[in-house]
Amino acid sequence: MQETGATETVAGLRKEMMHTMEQHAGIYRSGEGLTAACATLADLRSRYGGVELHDKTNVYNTDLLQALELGSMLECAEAVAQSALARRESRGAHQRLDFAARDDDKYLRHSLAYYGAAQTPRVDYCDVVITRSKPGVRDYSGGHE
Amino acid sequence: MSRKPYVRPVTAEWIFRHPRYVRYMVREFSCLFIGSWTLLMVWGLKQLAEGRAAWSVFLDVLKTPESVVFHVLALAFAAYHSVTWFRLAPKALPVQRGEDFVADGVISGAHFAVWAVLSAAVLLLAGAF
Amino acid sequence: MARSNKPIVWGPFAAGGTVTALVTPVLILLTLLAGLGHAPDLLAYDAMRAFAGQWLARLALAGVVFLSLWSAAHRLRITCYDLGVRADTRVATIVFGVALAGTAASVLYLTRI
Amino acid sequence: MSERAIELEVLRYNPETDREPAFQRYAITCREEWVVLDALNHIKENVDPTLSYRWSCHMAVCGSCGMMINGEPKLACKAFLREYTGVIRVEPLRHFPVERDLVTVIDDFMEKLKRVRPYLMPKDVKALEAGEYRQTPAQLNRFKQYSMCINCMLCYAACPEYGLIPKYIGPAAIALAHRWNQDSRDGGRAARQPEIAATEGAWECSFVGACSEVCPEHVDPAGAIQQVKIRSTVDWYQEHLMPWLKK
Repeated sequence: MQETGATETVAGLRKEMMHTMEQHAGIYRSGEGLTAACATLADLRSRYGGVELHDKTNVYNTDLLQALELGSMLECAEAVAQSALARRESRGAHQRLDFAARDDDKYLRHSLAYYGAAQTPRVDYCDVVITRSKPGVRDYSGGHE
Repeated sequence: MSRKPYVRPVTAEWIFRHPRYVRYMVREFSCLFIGSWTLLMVWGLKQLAEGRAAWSVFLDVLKTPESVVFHVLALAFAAYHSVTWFRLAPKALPVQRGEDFVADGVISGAHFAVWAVLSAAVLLLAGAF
Repeated sequence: MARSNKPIVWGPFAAGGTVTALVTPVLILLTLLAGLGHAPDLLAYDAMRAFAGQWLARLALAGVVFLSLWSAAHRLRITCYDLGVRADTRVATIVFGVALAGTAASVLYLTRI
Repeated sequence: MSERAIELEVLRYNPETDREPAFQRYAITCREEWVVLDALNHIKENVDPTLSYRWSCHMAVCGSCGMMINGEPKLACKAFLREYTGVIRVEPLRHFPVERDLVTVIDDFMEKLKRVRPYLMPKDVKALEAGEYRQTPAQLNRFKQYSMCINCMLCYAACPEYGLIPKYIGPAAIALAHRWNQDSRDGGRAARQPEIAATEGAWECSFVGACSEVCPEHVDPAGAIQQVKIRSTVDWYQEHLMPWLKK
């Protein structure tokens, strides 16, 4: 964070992030939308360094609080966008317009995102522990059969 | 950490900060009139005990302008006390009939009815007409 | 924090509040009428003496006097504190003292009627 | 979505630099539908990032944004700008020390809340297999209203007795204790009485009734306190005048 001479504001970056996630990482998602989101978020994360702290006190400094929160939110946002992009299927609230079917063989697994040296997170998976509720067709349309 | 919480002083002017506090103070001031009127009546009892002449002194005192003004004020404050007391009665005595509570208006209404009947009875028995 | 003995003070206050709410306005009206020259029959000396002579009336009068003075005293004490008077114990002893004195006096006079 | 210019006069206080709080005026253009919280957020994002205040849900359920608006305790997220004309004065919640700008020190309330044990102490503890603690709608209605409290402390700011007697346990704490005392499943009233029936408990209340008026969730702490007083009085006279009644 900058001492003085900021090129960015916490509120400005946050608004852009919210707009991007709202638009591309809602319930209905698409490949190119998520790709655009990942690019924007990567850019926002690099611009985050240009933020300046206006409130330099140590008592209930909500300016600092929001700046720190913004940093974490950006990381979470990119993890969500990247793992959504990698998950080529539709499941629950993650509905890919380009991959409408649910694919249990490949994607009945939790997505994990690791931040390492590289700027963008590495997406990995881990197995799901099936207990009481077995995976099945969740058809709430109450229509046929 | 350099915390230094600032405590704002509580001054008596809170009474004028909102009409509800003024109404509260007026209700509380009714006790001055109810108390002083009752003390006046205790003096009346003393006069009654001392006989016919003393009692008529008491009646004459009642007729003085100061006494009439005091009585009018006392009546107003005492009535205000009654109204506020009966309006708040449902808060202190909620009545649940089956699943729901009886409406506040019914409970305070009942109190007002008792007040009216009692007052009429006293006026009648005391031969005020 | 132990449970307080405030009910000793608050009990009669609540009863007094109810009693004064019910009877005080009409009684003030009676004495007001007397002040305006239309004295109710009850306030004539003989009627009043006869009335106050019965022990039931004495009991009632003493009760009303006590409850009125006590509830007024309780309220006055809190009002003083509200207005910023901090000597609460002194105020309390004065107001409740007057209430008790007034009650004792009324009982005394009632016994003499 | 029409816009209009408004002025907010906010009480600022920075413990590191100021000796006492002072007002600062902000002139902003706002949307017709905005609440005071939106105006504060707008100021913090575009005008003065150093302005500190608490908020979270923006829909009057979390109880964080209680503050004095034109001298009245209000939830900032529920104080619609269209209801105000002229300069809107925003101050921290009354009767609490000011930590920073509109942020108050709420330790006193939190400590009192803990003391009244506002949680279920089952009358007869049942094993898990014995199933739920059942309750009829009528039993639910007996305490439901008091369970709506969101701990926003507006009632503490409105109550003059809490201002005059800091040790007074306060409206919300007693209302929440009453919520559990009235719960058919609960058996903890005896454990709560030493707190709410103490001298600094319900007895400090002189029934001003301001707490119930300002409560954003329409809880009636004043009513709860009177009921606590009456039951505690009955308890006291039963205990002292009729000891044989002791169960």
